[in-house]
Amino acid sequence: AGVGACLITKTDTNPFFVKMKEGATAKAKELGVDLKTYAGKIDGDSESQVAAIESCIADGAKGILITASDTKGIVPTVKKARDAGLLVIALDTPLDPIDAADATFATDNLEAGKLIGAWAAATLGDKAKDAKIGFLDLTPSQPTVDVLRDQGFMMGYGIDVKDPNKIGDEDDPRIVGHDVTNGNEEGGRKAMENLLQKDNTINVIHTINEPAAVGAYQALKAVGLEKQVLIVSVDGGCPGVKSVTEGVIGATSQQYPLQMAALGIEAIAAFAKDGTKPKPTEGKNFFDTGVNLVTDKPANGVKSIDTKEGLAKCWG
Amino acid sequence: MSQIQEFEKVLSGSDTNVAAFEEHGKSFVKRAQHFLHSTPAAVPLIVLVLSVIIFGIAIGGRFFSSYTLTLILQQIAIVGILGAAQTLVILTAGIDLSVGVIMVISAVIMGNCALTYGMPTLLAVVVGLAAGGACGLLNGLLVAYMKLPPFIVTLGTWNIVMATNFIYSANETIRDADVDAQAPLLHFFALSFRVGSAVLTAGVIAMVLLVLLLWYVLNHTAWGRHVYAVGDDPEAAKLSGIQTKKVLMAVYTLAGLIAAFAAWVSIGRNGSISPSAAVTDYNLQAITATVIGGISLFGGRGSILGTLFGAMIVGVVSMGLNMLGADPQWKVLLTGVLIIGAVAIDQWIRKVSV
Amino acid sequence: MSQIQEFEKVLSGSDTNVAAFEEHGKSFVKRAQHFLHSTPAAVPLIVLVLSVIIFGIAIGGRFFSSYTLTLILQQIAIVGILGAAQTLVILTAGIDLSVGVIMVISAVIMGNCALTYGMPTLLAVVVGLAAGGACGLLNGLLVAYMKLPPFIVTLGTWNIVMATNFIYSANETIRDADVDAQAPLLHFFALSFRVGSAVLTAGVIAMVLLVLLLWYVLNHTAWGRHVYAVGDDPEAAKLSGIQTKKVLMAVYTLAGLIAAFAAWVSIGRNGSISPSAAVTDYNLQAITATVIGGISLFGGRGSILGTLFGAMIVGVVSMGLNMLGADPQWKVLLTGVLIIGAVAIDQWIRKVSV
Amino acid sequence: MTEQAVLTARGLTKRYGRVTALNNCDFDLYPGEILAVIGDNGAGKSTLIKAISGAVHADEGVIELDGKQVQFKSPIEAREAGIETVYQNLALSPALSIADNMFLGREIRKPGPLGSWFRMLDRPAMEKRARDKLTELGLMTIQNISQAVETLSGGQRQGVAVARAAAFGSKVVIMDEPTAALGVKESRRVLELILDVKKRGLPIVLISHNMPHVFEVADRIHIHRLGRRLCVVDPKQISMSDAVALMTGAKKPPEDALAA
Amino acid sequence: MTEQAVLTARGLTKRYGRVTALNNCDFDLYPGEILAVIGDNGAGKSTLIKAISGAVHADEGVIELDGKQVQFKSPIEAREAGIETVYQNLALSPALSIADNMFLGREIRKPGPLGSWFRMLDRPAMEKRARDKLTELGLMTIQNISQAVETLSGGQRQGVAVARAAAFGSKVVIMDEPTAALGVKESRRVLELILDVKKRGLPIVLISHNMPHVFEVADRIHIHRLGRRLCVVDPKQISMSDAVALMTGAKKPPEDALAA
Ligand SMILES: Nc1ncnc2c1ncn2[C@@H]1O[C@H](COP(=O)(O)OP(=O)(O)OP(=O)(O)O)[C@@H](O)[C@H]1O
Ligand SMILES: Nc1ncnc2c1ncn2[C@@H]1O[C@H](COP(=O)(O)OP(=O)(O)OP(=O)(O)O)[C@@H](O)[C@H]1O
Ligand SMILES: OC[C@H]1O[C@](O)(CO)[C@@H](O)[C@@H]1O
Ligand SMILES: [Mg+2]
Ligand SMILES: [Mg+2]
Repeated sequence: AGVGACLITKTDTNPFFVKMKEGATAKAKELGVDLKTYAGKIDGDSESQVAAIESCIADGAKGILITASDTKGIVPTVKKARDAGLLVIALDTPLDPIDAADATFATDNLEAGKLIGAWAAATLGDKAKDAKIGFLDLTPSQPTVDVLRDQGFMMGYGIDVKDPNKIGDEDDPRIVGHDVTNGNEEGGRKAMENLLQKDNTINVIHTINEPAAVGAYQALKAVGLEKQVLIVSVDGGCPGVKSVTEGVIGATSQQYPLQMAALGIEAIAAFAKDGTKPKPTEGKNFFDTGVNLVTDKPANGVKSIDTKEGLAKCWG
Repeated sequence: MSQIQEFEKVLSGSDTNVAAFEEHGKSFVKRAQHFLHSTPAAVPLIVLVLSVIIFGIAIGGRFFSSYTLTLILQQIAIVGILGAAQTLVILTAGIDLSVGVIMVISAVIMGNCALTYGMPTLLAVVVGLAAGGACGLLNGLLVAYMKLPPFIVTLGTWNIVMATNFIYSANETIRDADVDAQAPLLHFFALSFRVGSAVLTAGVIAMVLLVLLLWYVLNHTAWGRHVYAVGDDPEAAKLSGIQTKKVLMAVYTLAGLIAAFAAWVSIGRNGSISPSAAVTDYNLQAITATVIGGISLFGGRGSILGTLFGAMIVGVVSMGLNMLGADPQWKVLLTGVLIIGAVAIDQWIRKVSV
Repeated sequence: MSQIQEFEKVLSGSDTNVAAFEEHGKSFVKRAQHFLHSTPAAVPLIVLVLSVIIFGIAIGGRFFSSYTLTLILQQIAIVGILGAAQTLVILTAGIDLSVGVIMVISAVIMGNCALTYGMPTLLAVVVGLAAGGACGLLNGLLVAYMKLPPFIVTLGTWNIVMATNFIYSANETIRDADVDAQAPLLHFFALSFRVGSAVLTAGVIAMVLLVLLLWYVLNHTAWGRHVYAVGDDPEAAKLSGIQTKKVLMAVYTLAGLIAAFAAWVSIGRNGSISPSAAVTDYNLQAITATVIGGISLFGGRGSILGTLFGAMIVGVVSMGLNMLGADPQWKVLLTGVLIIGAVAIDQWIRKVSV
Repeated sequence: MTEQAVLTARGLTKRYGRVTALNNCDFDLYPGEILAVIGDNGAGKSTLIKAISGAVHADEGVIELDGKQVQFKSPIEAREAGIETVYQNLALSPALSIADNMFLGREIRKPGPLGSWFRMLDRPAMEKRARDKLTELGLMTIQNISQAVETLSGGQRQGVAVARAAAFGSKVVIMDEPTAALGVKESRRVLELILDVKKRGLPIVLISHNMPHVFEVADRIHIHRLGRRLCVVDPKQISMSDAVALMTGAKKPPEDALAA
Repeated sequence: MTEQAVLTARGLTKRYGRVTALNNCDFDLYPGEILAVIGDNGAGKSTLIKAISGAVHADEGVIELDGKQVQFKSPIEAREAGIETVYQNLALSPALSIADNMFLGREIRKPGPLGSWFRMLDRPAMEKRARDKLTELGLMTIQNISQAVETLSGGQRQGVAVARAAAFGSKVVIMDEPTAALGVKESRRVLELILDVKKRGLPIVLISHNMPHVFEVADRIHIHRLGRRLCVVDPKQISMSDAVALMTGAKKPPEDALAA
């Protein structure tokens, strides 16, 4: 038999993970790696991921690629896998602590957040001082991606984040509130409706990802407030970029899941061959797969690409 | 043939009047009790009115704005329709864990038929409805003919339909703008009407009409009575000549069909068609509405109007808490307290009335 | 006093033998039927053995490795224990949607008591168990004394406990290494034993012992019989002198306590203590195990051993599909088919046996 | 008897697990007669009539209605063939009203389009007919015809079930202990009703433990013992004491009893 | 009568919604007697004994046991006070075995530590006593004492319920139509059993629609009509016909009947 490998994603409903799986499957075929895929039922379902890791060990796999739902909670199970001699690589979402995995291939999520935060502030100009901002976050357990993007947005926008490892300890009066979306549309819609009920003069929305942004937009449209609000997001999937073209989303930080997956498979193949482990990007504690801000309304001092280029690079 | 026994001969002179105990006090309270007892939907209605009043006082005029009140209706339209489907099933002492995913897959099918395969939209809707009905039929066959427990059957079909949904759709969301451009009829239930200062969507109206229709069917047709009888005591129903299997088949199929109808309404509400809506726990919400509405999980008791009120109670409470600015977790906590509270009041009123 | 009626006088000469119909054919099939009929746990056991054999053939030797088989046991330990709690409740014709979150909050409490408040670990465990028991007690009070439907009560407490869990813990995960350093006793159930080439954890052994203990209590003590009687026909149970309220109270409290015990086992399994485990649908898994194990959702019927086998069936099937490399969605689909299939076989065997 | 039987059964056998409830049992019902079936508790009487009326399936044996072999798969089929049964456990739906129960499965619809198109029930008509029927049977000790059956006393429920069978039977009426829970007055009414039904030309099977009643109304008595027909006797030619002695095993049946 | 009553009730009233099941009803039971309660269906007999035995709560009225006012909140309390009741709906748990049912709530535990520490049931002992009791009562037409009650015939179930009450009653035994579903032989046994219980000095309340039986065993007859006690009569001084006439309203009670 060839080299065994596992890909464990948070869900297999989010197009991001669907693409990641496609990328990994294609690369695995190319390199003759025998890939098995697993997924949680919903974002936040860590128990399924634990069981998946155990199955991979039982199955004699050489390595595991994982996007962890509970970035702290999964650590001991990851340790079991590493102790059993498997290479464990975190994709997209760093573990907490980040060195609990052998390597991390991910977007620089803090940077992704800073980009959209800075863009929003620059776009609003003078009005940025008295904006009403809502945050549509991920899950109650505040996994690393969630914290990095949320706090990154604040840094980019110019809000005092207090503890950068914690969402919700800020006291800036411009913040209307935080709510969780589970990273899907329905959750995005509910959370948006909740925030609107708190304050319907909201005019800036940070969303954890594009499915949540789509849900938020539906909620706004239903009450005719879609024009008043600036939505920013992270992902850069093809539908998301189209939404930027249409003005539904103002700007989005594009990430590259196919690359994460392909690199991950290659790393496992290499590790199986001679035990080499992947190296992080210079000056960072993870391998940065890159991020680009996509918008058709570039703002001063914030580097971005337009939607044409975004569409050329998009996934899904 | 032997003779009639001596002591039975006196019976010819016995009292032939209908027993007529004196009716006791006709006070207002007694009348109210009797009314509540004989009108199962009245209790959730009262709870509903009470919660509107309480939140109205706590929040003030903003809560009574037609905007807020109609928004609540819009928010519960889907759960209300699914709750109606659930009610039919629960009345037969069953449960349907699959209505939520049947709705999602039906929406995906309607969308794909209209947009990907380019069918005329009306045909696409019919295909979607048929798909939902077929899922329900499968549930019905397994429950009625294989005699499997409904909980397990629909837990099974829930998994099956959910997976089929993701595999079939490859998780591709159909965008709002595309639906609008190519198959606007799918957005039919987003149509909104202004009645005075209130804004009603076609979806909300459809929910209310559907519940009224089902109420009529359940209470004023033979089939409706059979649904109650089957849930009440299936053995007795069978012995007294009801075709229990056919009734069960019809109920589950109808539940699937209604779920598919909810799909059409949900496309109107969500704009886009997203397979990943399958992960939302619509079932639990529909069951909650049903049970808060006073439908007994043991079958045969309750009024479908109660389900409508049950859905509204949940909607009012969650909107009210939002407007009071409750933190998400505190909201979850209070929702829990309120679920229990609503049913406790219900039970209390019923007890008084016996 | 009048005389005894004439025709009754002959009775003195009547047959006083116990009616003794001839026993019909004692063929092997008949005996097997009788055995299956009178041994409710036998059917899930057979299904379990069949699934092990099928996957064994499909996967080959790897599946029979002691590592794999004991891993399955480790994976189901928590669901098995929660299933035992669920079984008690379902036997009384109730349902407990809150066992999963009770487990999570109990684990968080144990962790915080031991690590944050610096209590002796044993005391921390006791506090955690007490917390679980208290949640169960609340359910019991509401079900037994307020007479609220269990589904709604535990749906409510589920929300309440879940929110309390997040608010209380501020979502802070307690790390594996810290537990090991400061309160290793919390990891007690991670202890593993080698029996031949199989590796058993203390958690797995605890699950099996717990189920055996409960089996004894349910079948060989008065209280156990009362649990069955209450679920079977609560009105009859009450009239025949069972303190139904106390039985219900005890059952729900015990379910909470067992859930808290599952918490301790889960700390051993997961290493760290994570409040966000509350989103996992442990309840549905526990209910699935219970029902596949042949416990009737209408109460009063089934053996708790069946629940153990039910949990194992689910574990074997999902591990087997994993090892066959099934795609996650296909796995969900097949799980659905298998849930229905397992119960269909069960029903079929039962039918043959009547 | 040379007349052709309305309903016959031969060799019926029914086993429940290890219990043999019917053991190669025969049965004959002739036109226009009242056939009483008597026997100890657990002798298999209820199982016999359940087998005949489609409520359980015999493991072996054949049943003929009007000389044609029948095999009812459910009580509905038997009912459609004209066999109406009052089961020992009554078969009423507790939460439904008295009127709804009486018309279960054969509801009356409103005349005109309301009925044919909207399939609307004619509640007033059903309630009126139900009330008439109960009054006719003197069972109208009930205050409110739209009351749920679960609020009735045991005897009142029995009355509803009997009235239903009497009102709808067209070929055979079977009653499994119809007066067990009834008072003196109400029992009397049921007996009169049975005689009424007989006058309408319908044969009746009456299972009862009340010997005076059995001997008063029965034309023939089927004595059931240990799962089979022990013998058939003529109440005009046998004393109650002898019948009871046979039924309880205190006495052996005479050779010719089966021909009675 | 000058002797003090064991059980008395005064002014009991119980309403169900708009139905008044008990309407200012009185009741007296004297030591060692068999008191029959007769009345039409729906007259309120079952409600009366339910109110006395704690199964329902009267809206008004007082109950005294041995001259002390009591208020049973549940059947258990009545049972602990020595009042054992056979309810009309039997109160058996269908899925449990006959033996389990008979000992429900008063199980026998194994002797020694197995019983006291591990609280283990003594199944063999319970089954033996159950079998003895049923055999003694001649109700042992049952093949297997560990059979579930749901597999029994109606009459067999009745037998189990009666045997249970007779075996455990210590102060008063109440039976609501205990022979309604029983065969001739089995009814006879129950009557003998009632007389046995009386010999043990226990007073018995017997609700029955079977007049010959009532007149055979009763010391006094409480005639119930329209939710209240119409009168109490002495079976030795009144004919069955008169009792039936009173109970059904065909005749008015004599002035002095209440003193009987
Ligand atoms: N569903 C069942 N499962 C198992 N055994 C049964 C079932 N129904 C009846 N039996 C058994 O079959 C035998 C005959 O029962 P049946 O009810 O026909 O008696 P019966 O003559 O009607 O008695 P009764 O006069 O008490 O009503 C009994 O021994 C009973 O225990
Ligand atoms: N739970 C209840 N709800 C409503 N009405 C009831 C209830 N129980 C009894 N009743 C009514 O109370 C009256 C008396 O009923 P009860 O059962 O006491 O009569 P009974 O004398 O025992 O009759 P039977 O001889 O038929 O058993 C009846 O009219 C009955 O309909
Ligand atoms: O659900 C959160 C997840 O969603 C994504 O943004 C993709 O849509 C991921 O990068 C992130 O981990
Ligand atoms: Mg019978
Ligand atoms: Mg009664």
